Amino acid sequence: MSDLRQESPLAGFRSNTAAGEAGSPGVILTERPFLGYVNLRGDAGDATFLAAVEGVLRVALPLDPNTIAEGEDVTACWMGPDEWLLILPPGAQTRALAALGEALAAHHASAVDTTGGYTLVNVAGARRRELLAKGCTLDLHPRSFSPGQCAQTNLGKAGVLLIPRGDGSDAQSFDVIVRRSFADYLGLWLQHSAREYGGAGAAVS
Amino acid sequence: MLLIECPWCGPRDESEFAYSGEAHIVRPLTPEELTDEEWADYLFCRRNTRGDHLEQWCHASGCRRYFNVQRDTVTYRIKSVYKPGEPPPGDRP
Amino acid sequence: MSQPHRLAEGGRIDRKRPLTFTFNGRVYPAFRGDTLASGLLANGVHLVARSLKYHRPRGIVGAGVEESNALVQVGEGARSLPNLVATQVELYDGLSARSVNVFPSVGFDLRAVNGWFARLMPPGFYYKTFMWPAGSWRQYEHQIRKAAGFGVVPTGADPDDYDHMNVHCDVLVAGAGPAGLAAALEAGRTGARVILMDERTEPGGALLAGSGRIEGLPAGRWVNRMVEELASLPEVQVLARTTVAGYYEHNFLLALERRTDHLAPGSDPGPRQRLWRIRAKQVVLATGAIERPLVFCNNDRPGVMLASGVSEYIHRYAVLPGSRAVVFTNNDSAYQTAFDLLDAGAQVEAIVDSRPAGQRSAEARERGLQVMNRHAVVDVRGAKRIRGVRLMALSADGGSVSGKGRLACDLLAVSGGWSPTVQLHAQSGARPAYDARKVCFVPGPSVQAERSAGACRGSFDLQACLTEGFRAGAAAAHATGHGDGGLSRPIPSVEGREGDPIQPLWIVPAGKPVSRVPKQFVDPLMDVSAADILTAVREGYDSIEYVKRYTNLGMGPDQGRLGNVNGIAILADQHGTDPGSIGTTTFRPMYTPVTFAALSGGEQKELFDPVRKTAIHEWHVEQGALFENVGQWKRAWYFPWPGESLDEAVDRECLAVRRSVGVLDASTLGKIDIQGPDANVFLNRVYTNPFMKVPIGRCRYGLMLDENGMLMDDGVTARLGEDHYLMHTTTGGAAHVMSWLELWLQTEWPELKLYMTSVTDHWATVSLCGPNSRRVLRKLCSDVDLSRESFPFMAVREGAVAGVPARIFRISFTGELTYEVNVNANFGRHVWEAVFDAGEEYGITPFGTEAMHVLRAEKGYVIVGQDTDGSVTPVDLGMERMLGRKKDFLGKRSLFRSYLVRKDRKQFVGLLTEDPKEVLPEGGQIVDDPSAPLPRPMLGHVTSSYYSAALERSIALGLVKGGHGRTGETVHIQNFDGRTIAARIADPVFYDPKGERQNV
Amino acid sequence: MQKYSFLSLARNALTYHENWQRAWRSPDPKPGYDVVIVGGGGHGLATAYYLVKEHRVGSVAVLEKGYVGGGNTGRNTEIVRSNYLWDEAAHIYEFSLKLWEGLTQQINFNLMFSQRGLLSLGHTLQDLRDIQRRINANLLNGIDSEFLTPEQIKEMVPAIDVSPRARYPILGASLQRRGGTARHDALAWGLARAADSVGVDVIHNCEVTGIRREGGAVTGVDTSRGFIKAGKVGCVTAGNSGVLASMAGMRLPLESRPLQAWVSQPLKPILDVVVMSNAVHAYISQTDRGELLCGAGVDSYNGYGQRGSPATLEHAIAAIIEMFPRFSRVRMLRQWAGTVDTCPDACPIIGLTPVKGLYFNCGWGTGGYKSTPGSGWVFAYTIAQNRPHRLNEPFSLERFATGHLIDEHGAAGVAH
Ligand SMILES: Cc1cc2nc3c(=O)[nH]c(=O)nc-3n(C[C@H](O)[C@H](O)[C@H](O)COP(=O)(O)OP(=O)(O)OC[C@H]3O[C@@H](n4cnc5c(N)ncnc54)[C@H](O)[C@@H]3O)c2cc1C
Ligand SMILES: NC(=O)c1ccc[n+]([C@@H]2O[C@H](COP(=O)([O-])OP(=O)(O)OC[C@H]3O[C@@H](n4cnc5c(N)ncnc54)[C@H](O)[C@@H]3O)[C@@H](O)[C@H]2O)c1
Ligand SMILES: Cc1cc2nc3c(=O)[nH]c(=O)nc-3n(C[C@H](O)[C@H](O)[C@H](O)COP(=O)(O)O)c2cc1C
Ligand SMILES: [Zn+2]
Repeated sequence: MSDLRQESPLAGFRSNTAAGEAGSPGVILTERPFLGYVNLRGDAGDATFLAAVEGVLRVALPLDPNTIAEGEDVTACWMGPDEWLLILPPGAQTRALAALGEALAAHHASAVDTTGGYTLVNVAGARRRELLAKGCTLDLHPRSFSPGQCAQTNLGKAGVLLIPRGDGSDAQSFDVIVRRSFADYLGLWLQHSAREYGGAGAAVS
Repeated sequence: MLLIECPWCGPRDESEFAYSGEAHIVRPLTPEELTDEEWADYLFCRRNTRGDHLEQWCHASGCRRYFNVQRDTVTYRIKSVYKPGEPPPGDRP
Repeated sequence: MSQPHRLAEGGRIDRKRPLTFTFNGRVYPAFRGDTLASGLLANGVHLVARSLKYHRPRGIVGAGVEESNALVQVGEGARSLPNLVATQVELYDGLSARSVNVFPSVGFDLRAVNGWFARLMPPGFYYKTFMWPAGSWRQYEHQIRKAAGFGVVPTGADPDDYDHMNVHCDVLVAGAGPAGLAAALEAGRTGARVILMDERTEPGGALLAGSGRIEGLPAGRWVNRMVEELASLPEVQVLARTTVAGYYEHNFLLALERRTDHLAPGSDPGPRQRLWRIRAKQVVLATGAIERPLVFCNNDRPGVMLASGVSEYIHRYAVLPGSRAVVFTNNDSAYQTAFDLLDAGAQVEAIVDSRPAGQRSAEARERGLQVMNRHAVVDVRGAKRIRGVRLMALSADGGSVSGKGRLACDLLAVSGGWSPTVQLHAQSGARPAYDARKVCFVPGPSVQAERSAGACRGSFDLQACLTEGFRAGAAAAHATGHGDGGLSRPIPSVEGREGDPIQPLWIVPAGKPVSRVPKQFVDPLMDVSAADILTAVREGYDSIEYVKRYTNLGMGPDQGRLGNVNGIAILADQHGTDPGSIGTTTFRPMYTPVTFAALSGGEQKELFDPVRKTAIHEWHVEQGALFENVGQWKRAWYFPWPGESLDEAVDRECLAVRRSVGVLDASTLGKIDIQGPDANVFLNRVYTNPFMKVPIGRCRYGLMLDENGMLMDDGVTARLGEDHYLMHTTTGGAAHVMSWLELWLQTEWPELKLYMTSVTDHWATVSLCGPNSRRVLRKLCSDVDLSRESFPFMAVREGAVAGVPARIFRISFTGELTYEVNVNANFGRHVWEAVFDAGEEYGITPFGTEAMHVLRAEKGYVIVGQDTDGSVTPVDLGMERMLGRKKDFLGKRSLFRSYLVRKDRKQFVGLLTEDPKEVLPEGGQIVDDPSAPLPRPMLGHVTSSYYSAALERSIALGLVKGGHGRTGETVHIQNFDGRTIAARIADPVFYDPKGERQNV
Repeated sequence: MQKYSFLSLARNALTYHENWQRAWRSPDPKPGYDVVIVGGGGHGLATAYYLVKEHRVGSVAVLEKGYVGGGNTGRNTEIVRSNYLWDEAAHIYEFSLKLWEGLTQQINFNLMFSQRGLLSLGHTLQDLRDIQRRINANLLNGIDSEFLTPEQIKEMVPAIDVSPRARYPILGASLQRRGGTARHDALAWGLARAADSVGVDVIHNCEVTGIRREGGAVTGVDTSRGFIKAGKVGCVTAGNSGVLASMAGMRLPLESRPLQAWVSQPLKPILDVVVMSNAVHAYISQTDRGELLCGAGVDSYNGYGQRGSPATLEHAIAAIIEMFPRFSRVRMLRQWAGTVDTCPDACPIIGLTPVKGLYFNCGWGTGGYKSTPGSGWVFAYTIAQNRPHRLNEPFSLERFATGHLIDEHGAAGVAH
């Protein structure tokens, strides 16, 4: 399948805007397309479910709201009291789904492939927080939002999952995960909002 | 602009939530046994409280959970939030 | 170039940066740091505007936000700005401004004739006349409207950007005068996150407009020191040119930052204005106070200014607004203005003080000034600029006057006391209270996490402002868990003296009844005089809310900042009570006007609402498709060939589907993955038809009702595994259906075991329709047996299509053999293109939503939202068979109410015109008797109507009263374009009624 | 009643306006009345006026808890029209519009009823179908209604943007030329004066705190100024109707929501028709003083605070700029809100209740200003005759049990 042509959700956005102006001083936007995404549901109060999942992912699911757990090849994000989003390297979702399906066969749980439904844009640069604050009502200050956490919220008019990245408490960048159909809008929004932070504007690279 | 405390995610801006009407409206178990009037009462009639209102919200842009809020509809002050299935705070007429 | 009224030294202007600006076509010199008002005054220009109603000449009254006369239009064209206040317009080189609402010029304004008829225009005069002849108001209105308004709307779309900035803090401090600076610093020192905002160019507040000293330093230097320390605190943010404009629930505030208005247009790449959306744990209001004018005859003449304004022009801008001045006051603060004038070289003719002699008058006399105690200015002379004042002696109670006197002057500095800016406090939901000793409204008990400090709390003495400021900062920070609530350092001391109390003086008596003397303005901007208030009271409009609405007091662009308290007090006098028992009107956002675009965040056009696109969208664009908005989605509407019309393209697309193969991008359909042992129970409750026993690998069409029994959504649900289903919803209904289902699951049936996941975005859906679709798909898919026998209609299979794992559904909205191929959307375009390559030999044709609508109409399939409108039940649609009899489902009970079981409800039917070429108008109303008198009984309307190329005739669907029993009857369709068309009621399934074509 | 005219103005000018009479008296409540109307908004005042004028009811009082016209009557966006979709709604609104057309003269108070025309814009193909359906229904109901193409819209409203660049381009509109605006305060005051002139006691600062009943029939109301006896009580309290209903032990199919409006600073004339867009939830007109008067869709959650959410406001402003890019730099002067009583079908409830002698007129939600005279007329009839007028029969409480809702949401969207 790897030889088949995949197209990133931001392809259309890129073809309509001048790409290549990324890396503007204030903000750097980078798309990480084609990652694997699995939506996992199950009973957080059921230790056997948690153990089964941990057996597959080799990392315990985060149980505290709005936190993440990082395994070797997976980031598990808390999405709800019985819901997690697993972010995997490109293509890895197939095996993960199969393994989860097997491990959870005896549980009331669901693991759903949503790989085609998302893309991820990493927002870095000195003005990253201001950029996001233009369209996000979350408190992004390091005192209240730092690596290890995640949050579903709105950015502009799109729902997103935000993940602060980096080490220490001051996130060096933020992963913004958005539904595919909103990616184009989000690209525009980011570009529009980043305009003042450098050159003719940031483009998603 | 309300700051609503999702029982799971903590305080978040109003814009992340969807209002979903008065809380504790229980669907009758045997609708077919109700008169048209009783059914209409369930469907449409509301306390529409001026003051402490028990209402349902959904953290739509967040964890997608529905929960209950006790909010003063005059001052908009939120007195408490509680999960579905939990009893409402205080005495209720 | 000379600026005759510019002082040789001083001020906070940058004399090294001279500039020129244009006002009413004339070019004037000024300096960077000037406002339009100070620039004009420096050049001796006082007459800048005309009033709204009488077009009286008006000058500059104050130096800041309190200005309520000098409205101007700045700039021309698309960048023009209406109704700016001259004191708030910072000059840049080349700025051009003009007076508004004047014709032909501010100096000679023809509409000033209105003034002659002022007697005929008491408050509310328009309610009493312009009534005849009946129905003629439009003509009067036409004339009246011409005179309305101040500035003009820009001539084109806005070239500038705007944005929002969401911000959280522990302590928000509004106002950076001494109190605000102190509060911000004290809070900042605790490590709390602090934001300090001030609407002016730089922090300092009243300190920059006076000559005081703090801790031995000149006030300006002290301010610099504070600002430096604030800048050194990492968690403190200071914003200038930022007005806190709105205070909402839950300590949410809006503030407008004017980022570039002080710069020449286009010189800054960022947004012109930014709306700060602030969520503060604690708020400190330190917004200062505004001086009140005094109410005497002709008090609106150019040259009559607020005393504090005069001082501010001298200190801040080094401008001397007049050379011969009279100062008129009822309190101490204006004495400083007299001294400032004197020090700046003006001649001070007299201080006219309504009070008996006191400490301040003694001090003034020591300085050689003439002080006229127990006197009042009752009138002024001069129209476009004052030439002098008329004086009279006041009785001890201030209620009457006697004697006569005159003084010549070109400047009258007045002070009627101070009004704390309690606006934000009041907006927070609190009620200001009247303080009789201070003669002003002060903040009442707080209802949000908010406190006031300094002059906005009625503390007019600098020492008190500082003390309150530091304490408020410490307390606010402490309330957020920072610091211990105590002060970090001693409060700086300032020298001060005790003064004499203010004496209320609400209307300066003029020896005759108020109604008979020249106008004594209370709200000059709206041309409201003291006599107007009395007239209103007389007519029974005697509460403050009536007075406001009847006279327009406080309804103008300044929202009564200048005049309201005087108006309230005058009303109180009439009722023989005090202003406190009258109360204020409701203070509402905005504190000062806020640009529409800033409020909207500049999110226009494609940012107004997200455009949702499918994975195949770009392909459609490349093919020249036209798009239709469906919810937030863009869906390909049709794919015209060059020169083709909509109808031609749709006919071609439809025929391709009927005859060979067409392809539709159906990715926008909502898709919900449902898993769990109770999934079938759940589906069985939310759909009208039975869902307990759908075989694995098979699909079932379902109808979803709201609890009121009306059709809400429909779609096909497939059973993928033992406990695994995939629900399809309509494109527009997807989000609503998802939250509807979650609502029931989470709140009503939490015991049901199932999980729902939206997978709409994950799947790209390529729908191959038409007799050749199997042949095309077979070329791309080898691991699924596509034959009718092993993959029948309403079945689902998994396999690889063009090398990509796919789910294939044999469901159809067109009535043709159809395969809906779903693949991971990252491969959507790949598969789509592969399908086209494979279908080339069959003339494979992309089709859009329009053709899809025609094809489904040929089959009589409803579109929820087009053929239904929230008042249609499945029974109305002729779908009783879809109603499970042995089970309950959402909405079921409603279907049995008396109105819903009636036989004459509007029912879904087909409509066929006599003339097969004639296409009925959608939205046409259906009647039995097209010539019955109006109101003419209507039977229903045409919901869908097309020309069917396959049937070679027009077809239509509609809702008709009792329609199910009227098949074959003729009805008439009437349309606003004058057409009346006869049509026969028919079965809604026009094409392949047995459904054979999809089942091959 | 002192007659208002240009002459009376001139005469009073000669005496410096010192001799005007009160527009209406300010009486203290009497111990009892034949009919007590609760709520001194337009509907309550009109009801009282017609009760005396048309039905010769002996003694009538209007009890208002605040000041007359301080409820939604005094805070709405003044839109008057009758182009409703469903017959039942169209008939009552058209009846009302006809009353408007003569009301200024009848009550001798200039209501500044300006039939400057009202455009409802369509932005999607489905909007257009709905608009055309409504136009056709209007015409057959005898209500003037026209369809305008984008070009015709542009010609009528030069400031509007009909280009396809908009996110939701304007594809067409319906126009009701007889629609327009009328001055809100004038309506409240004119009706108060008219009611007063026929003998109604218009009593402000008198809050009803209880509804007394005996044997299933109303006996009077408790108020902040004491008990007032009444044979019949008509409640016309808009956003507070739920509160009044609970005083009588009832629950109504209502939710009280904030509805927001705002004005810009006064500007020179730029917009001479009313423009509404249901799809983007905003509407706008320009007042005779020059402010752009704008309104939003109803807020999403219950509230009695007469304050709205900035979120709703921001969206509505963006929508206005979408339609009128030239208004981008215009500045908002003041925003406010009213509390509207919304019914599930966006139509009012006018009629009898299970309590004898108790009547309710409510549920006008976001759109009852325009219906004020008509609503007063039929409600007066209903109270006087103890049965509904033919025009308000469909708007009884029973419709919620029978299912005969009149769903104006369906094709008319928000119903201002
Ligand atoms: C922002 C906004 C915009 C609107 N725009 C339009 C529009 O453009 N066109 C349109 O047709 N409609 C519009 N409406 C709706 C319209 O304003 C109302 O439907 C209409 O004014 C209702 O009139 P009313 O007399 O029933 O209510 P109100 O004017 O609200 O009168 C009810 C009165 O009852 C009083 N009251 C309440 N409780 C008590 C009590 N216990 N005792 C005594 N008195 C009490 C209240 O103080 C109030 O004065 C709008 C509404 C709002 C809020
Ligand atoms: N002598 C008198 O009678 C008298 C009267 C009043 C004030 N004063 C003097 O004035 C000073 C008062 O100090 P203070 O700090 O209380 O007030 P201030 O007037 O010095 O400062 C208030 C600041 O708040 C800003 N502001 C107001 N509203 C705002 C808003 N909505 N958003 C953002 N900024 C806003 C103003 O631009 C100003 O800079 C003292 O020096 C006092 O002695 C004297
Ligand atoms: C049609 C209309 C026009 C208005 N125009 C203005 C205006 O020009 N200036 C103003 O300050 N307020 C204006 N208002 C708003 C009122 O000041 C006030 O906010 C509103 O009546 C609600 O009352 P409240 O704010 O006292 O609660 C207007 C209100 C309406 C209904
Ligand atoms: Zn949550």
